[in-house]
Amino acid sequence: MTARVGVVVFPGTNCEHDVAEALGRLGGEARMLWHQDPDLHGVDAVVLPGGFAHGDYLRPGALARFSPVMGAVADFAAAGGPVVGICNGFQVLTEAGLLPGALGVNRSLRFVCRPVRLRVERTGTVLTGQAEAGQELVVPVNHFSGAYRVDPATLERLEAAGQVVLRYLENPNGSQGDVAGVCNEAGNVVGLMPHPERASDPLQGGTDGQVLLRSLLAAALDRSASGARR
Amino acid sequence: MSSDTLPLHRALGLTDDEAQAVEGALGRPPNPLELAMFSVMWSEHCSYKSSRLHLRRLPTSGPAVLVGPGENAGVVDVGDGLAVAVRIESHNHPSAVEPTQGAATGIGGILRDVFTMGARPLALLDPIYVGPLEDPRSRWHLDGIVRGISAYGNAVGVPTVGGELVSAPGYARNLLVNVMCIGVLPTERLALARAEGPGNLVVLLGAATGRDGIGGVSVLASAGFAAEPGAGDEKRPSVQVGDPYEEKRLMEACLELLERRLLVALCDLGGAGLTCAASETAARGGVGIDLDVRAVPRREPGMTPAEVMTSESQERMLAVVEPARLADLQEVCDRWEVRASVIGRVTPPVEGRGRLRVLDGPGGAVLADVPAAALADEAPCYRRPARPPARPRPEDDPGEVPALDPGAAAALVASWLADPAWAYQQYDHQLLGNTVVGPGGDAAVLRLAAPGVPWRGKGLAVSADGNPRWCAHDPRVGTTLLVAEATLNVACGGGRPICLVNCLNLGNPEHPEVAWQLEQVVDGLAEACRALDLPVVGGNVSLYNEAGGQDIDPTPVVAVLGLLDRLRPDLPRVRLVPGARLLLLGRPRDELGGSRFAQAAGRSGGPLPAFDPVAHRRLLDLLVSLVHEPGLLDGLHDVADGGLALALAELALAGGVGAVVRGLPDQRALFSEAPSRVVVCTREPAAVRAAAEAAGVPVSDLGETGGDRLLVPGLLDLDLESAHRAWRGALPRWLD
Amino acid sequence: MSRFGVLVEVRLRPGIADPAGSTVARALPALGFDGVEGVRLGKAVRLTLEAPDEPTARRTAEAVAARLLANAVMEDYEVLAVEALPNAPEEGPRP
Amino acid sequence: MSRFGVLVEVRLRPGIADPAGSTVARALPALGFDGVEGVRLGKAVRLTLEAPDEPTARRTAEAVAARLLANAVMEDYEVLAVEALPNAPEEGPRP
Ligand SMILES: Nc1ncnc2c1ncn2[C@@H]1O[C@H](COP(=O)(O)OP(=O)(O)O)[C@@H](O)[C@H]1O
Ligand SMILES: [Mg+2]
Repeated sequence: MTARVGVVVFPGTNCEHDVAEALGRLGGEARMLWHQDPDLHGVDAVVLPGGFAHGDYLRPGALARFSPVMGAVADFAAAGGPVVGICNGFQVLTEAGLLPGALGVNRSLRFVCRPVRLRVERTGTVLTGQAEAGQELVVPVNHFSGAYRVDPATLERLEAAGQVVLRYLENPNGSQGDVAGVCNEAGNVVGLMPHPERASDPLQGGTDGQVLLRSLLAAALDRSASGARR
Repeated sequence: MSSDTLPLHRALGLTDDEAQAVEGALGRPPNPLELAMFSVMWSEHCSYKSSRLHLRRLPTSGPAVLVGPGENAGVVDVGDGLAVAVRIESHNHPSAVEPTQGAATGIGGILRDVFTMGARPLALLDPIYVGPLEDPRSRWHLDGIVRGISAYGNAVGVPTVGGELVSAPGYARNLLVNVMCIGVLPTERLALARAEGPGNLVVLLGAATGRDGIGGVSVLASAGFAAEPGAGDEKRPSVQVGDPYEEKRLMEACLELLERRLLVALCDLGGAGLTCAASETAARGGVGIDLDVRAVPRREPGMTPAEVMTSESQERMLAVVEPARLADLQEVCDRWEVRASVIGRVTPPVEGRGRLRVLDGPGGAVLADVPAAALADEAPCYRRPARPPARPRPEDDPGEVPALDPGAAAALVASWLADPAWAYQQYDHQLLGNTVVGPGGDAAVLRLAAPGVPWRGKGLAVSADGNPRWCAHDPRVGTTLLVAEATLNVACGGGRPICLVNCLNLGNPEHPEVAWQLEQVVDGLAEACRALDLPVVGGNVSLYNEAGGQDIDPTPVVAVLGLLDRLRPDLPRVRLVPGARLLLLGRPRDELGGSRFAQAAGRSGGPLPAFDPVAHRRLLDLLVSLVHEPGLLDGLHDVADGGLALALAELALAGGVGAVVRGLPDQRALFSEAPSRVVVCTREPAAVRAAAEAAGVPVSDLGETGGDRLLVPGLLDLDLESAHRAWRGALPRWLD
Repeated sequence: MSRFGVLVEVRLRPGIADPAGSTVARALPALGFDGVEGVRLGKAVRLTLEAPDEPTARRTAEAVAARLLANAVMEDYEVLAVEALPNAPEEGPRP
Repeated sequence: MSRFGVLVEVRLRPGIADPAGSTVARALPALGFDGVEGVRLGKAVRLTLEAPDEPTARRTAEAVAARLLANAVMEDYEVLAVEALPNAPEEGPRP
C-alpha cells in the first residue's frame, strides 16, 4: 500500500516539489492539488506546502484561504483526514480557521533561514505519531512571518489541551510560548513553521524531519486502510 | 541647464556624433520616438559601445558550449541530455537610488534572462560592494540590498546560495550589486530569442506597462552620480518596484509554454524594455516586427508611445507564437493568471533588412520605422583613449613590512573576520532541495536537479569572486588571480571548472585610466581563461560607476561553474576536526604585493604575485580527486584574501577547533595572498601526500589541529573564543 | 453609480506585539526625537470603488476589511474616510 | 506638556507600481466584491507623543515621518489626525 498525499499548489507556492520528493523518498506518493480544483481526488492526506501563496503581500495566507480547494480541505479535516501545513501552509491553515492563532512578523523583522532545534511536545498527532515525547529534532526554518500569535487565554488552553505539538528550543522569531507547531483539538490538523522536507535526505545535511513525514504517511495509510473516503 | 534648452538627442543621452549616425542609419532625420528608441539601444548599458571591441579578446568557445555570450544567458552541455544556463548582471545604479527595489528588480531581471532560455532557475548569487559600515548611508544600502534580494528571491522560489559582501571606502557613493543565476534545462528545450516566420504573432506576457524606469539604461545606468549626496534625487522617478509573485507566475507559464513547444521565440524585457526585446528578437532572426503600441496594456493613463516603447516595467516577456498556437498559449497563461496580449506580428525583411515598425493601432499610422539591426547591432563602437594611471611606482617595498608580534597579528586577522551568515540567513538557500553545501564555504554545491529534471547523481559547484584591492593594484594580474581563486573554490567543492561568467564593474570609460583598466581587466581575464581552457560564456560590463568624478576601483567579478560527476553527502567543508594534520597543497609562497597585510602597514608597492596556470591546473585536478575520495579529507579551504592566516582562522572558527602551525619561516609566508594554494585537514596525511606527489603538486606539513587557539609560534596567536565573537558580530554589530 | 475613495486603517490589536512599531520607537531618541512614547504600525488601505451612495461604499469597504484586510486574531479595522470621486476616468488605471 | 495621538499615513507615490495593492484588487471579484476598481496599500502609523501643543505635535510627527517612516524615493506621507489624549497614563502601554 502506498500512502497518497495531496500537495496543495497555489500560485506562489514554491515548496511543493520538495515536499513531493521527500515524501516519495519515504515511500509515499504525492499528487499535486491545484488551488482552483475543489476536488481532493481521493487522497489519504493533505499537505499545504511552503511558499508565498498569491504573493502573500497583504498577509500570509490571507487570499489563499478563499481558494476553492480550501473548502474541500476543510471538509476533509472535519471528517478526520490528516492535514499538515508547513510554513506558508501553516499560515494558510490559521487564516482559514482550521488552526488557532495567527503568524506575525518575526521579532527580528528579518527573514530567517537556518536550522533550529525543536522538541516534540505532543505525540499521537498525524505529524508526530511515530515521534517520541521530548524527542529533539534539528529542522530548518525559513520564513518572514513565523511568530506565533494568540491571546494569552487561548495559549493557556492550547497548552492545557496538549495542542502545542512542537516547541523551539531556541526561539528564532519571537513566537509566543516558543510555539513551533500546533494542532487542532482532534490532532488531525497540524501546522508548523519548520520544514521537515528540508531535513529528510543526508545530502541536505540532516534527516531529523523524516520522523515527522513518516508519521504523516502512517496516518495517511491508517485512513486509507480504514476505508474512509476513496 | 534645464533639459528644454538641450537638443533632444542630448537630453536623451546621445552625443552629436551619435545623433548623426542615427540619421545615417535611417537615411533621414529620426522623429522623436525613433530618437528615443535609439537613445536607449545605443546606451552604454545596452550596446557595450565602449567595451565591445575589447570583449572580443575573450575565449568564448569550447566543446561543451552550446550558447556563448550574446544571448540572454550562456548555455553549457553537462551530459545526460542536460545543459546549464548561466548569467551575471549588474544592478548598481538602480540599487544606489533605492537599494531594496534596485536589488529586487536585479534578481527579477537575471531570473528572466535564464528562464527565457528554457532553463529552470536553480540558484542565485549576489556579490555586493558597499561603503564602510561606520557610515549610516552604507548601512542603509546594505540592509536594503539584502532585504530586496531576500524578498524577491525567496518569494519567487529560487535559493540564493552564494555571493560576496565587501565593504570598502570606494563604494560609499557608488555601491555595486551584481546578481547571478544558474538554471538547468533538458538540452532539447533550449530556446533562443530569435523571431521567425512572417505572420507569426508577437505576444506580450506579464505585467502591465507603467512609467517605470523610463530611460533607465541611458540616463541612469550609463552615467555616473553627481558629487552631492542626494543629488541623484532627480533620477528618482526611475524607481521600479519588483513583484516576485508576478515573476513566479510568469516563470511557470513560460517554462510550460516552452516545455509544450508552443513558442517560436521568447525574450525577456529588461533594460530598454520593449524596444530592446523587439529589435533584438527581430535582428537575430533577420525579420521585421510590426508592433501596435496601443495594444500594450498600461498601468497608467496618458502614456506616450515613447514611454511605452522604453518603459522598463518589470516582469514582462515577449513571445513569438504561430497563430494556430495562440489559443493554447492563452490557456496556459490563464491558468497561471498571466496576462497575454497580442501586440504585433512578424514581418518579412525588406531588401534583406527586418524593420521594427511601431504602429498607432492595428493598421494605424506608422509612428516609427527603423531597421531592427540598426538598433540592436549597429550602435557605435568606441576605442576610448586609454592611459595607465600616473601613479608613481611606490618605493615602499612590501617585502620590508615590519613584523608584528603574535598578538598584534591576531588582532589584525580578527579585524578582517566577518561571518556572512547575517546576509545569507536572510536568503532561502535551501529551496528545491538541491543545496548540498550552502553559502559560507568555498563554493556552493548543488544537486543538478530541478522539478521535471530528476537527479541523476551529478552536482554543480559555483563561486563568485572579486577583489578590488588586487585589481586596483594591477588590474590585469589581479583579474588572473580572481580566476585562480574562483576555480580553486570550485575545485574545493569537488567541481571540475567548466565555464566562467564575469561582470566588469568599472568607472567612467571616458577617463583614460578607466579605459586602460578595462583593457587590462579583459586581458587578464582572457589570459587566465585561455590558460585554463575555461570558456567565458557570458558577462556584463557596468561602466560609469563614479560619484563626484571619483571612479570606483576596478571591480571585475568572476564566477566559475564546476561539474561534479557524482555527489556525496559528506563532502569536506571549511572546518577543522581535532587530532588531524594540516597540509598545504601548492608551492609555499611569500610575496606580499597587494595583500591586506601590506596595505595595513601602508605599503602599496611591489608587484602582485604571479599566477602559474600549469601548476594551478595540477592543483585543481588533484583537489577534485581528493575531495571525491571518501574519508580522505576532513576539511579544506583555499588561500586567497588575507593569506594563510585568514584561511587558517576561518577553518578554525568554522569547526571550533584550533591548531598549532609550524614550518612557516616568517609572517610573509603567513600573509601572502599568492594563488594556487589550499590548506587541507586530514587524518590520512600519508595518502594525501602520496596523491599530491603523484600529481606533481608540492605538499608541505603545516602542523596539527586541536586546542582552542590558532597558534603559529612566534608569528600569530589567535584566541578562538574572542575571534569567534569578532567574526559573528562583525555585521550584526552594525546592522541589527 | 458613483465613485468613492475609501480609506481603511488596519491596526494590530492592543496587546499584540508590534516589532516594527517598537523598532521605530527605539530608533527615535537617537535621531533627536524625544517625546515619542509609542509607535504602532498598521496598514492604510485606499480603495477606489463604485457604489450607488456613500453608505453603500462604506459598507462594502467594511465588508472587504472584515473578510480580507484584517485578521481578526491580531487586527482591528476602521473606515477612516469615504469621499466622493469625480466619475469615469477615461482609461482608468488597471489594477 | 500634553499627550497627543497622531495618525500618519505613508503611501506610495502616484505612478509607483503597487504589486500588493494590485494583487488584492485582482482577488476581490472572486470573493464577491465587484465594484472595486483599485487598491493601494500603505502604512498607517499611530504615534503617541508629548508636546506643548497640537501644532508642535503635528510638526514632530511630520518630522518623524520624513526621517524614518517614509522612503522619500517612493513614498509620500500625510498627517491625517492629531488628537489630545488624557494625560499621564500611570502605566501606559509600552511600545
Ligand atoms: N552576499 C552574500 N550572499 C550570499 N552568500 C554570501 C554573501 N557574501 C558571502 N557569501 C558566502 O560566504 C562565503 C565566504 O565568502 P568569501 O569570503 O567571499 O569567500 P571566498 O573568499 O572563499 O571567496 C562564500 O560561500 C560566499 O558565497
Ligand atoms: Mg574560498
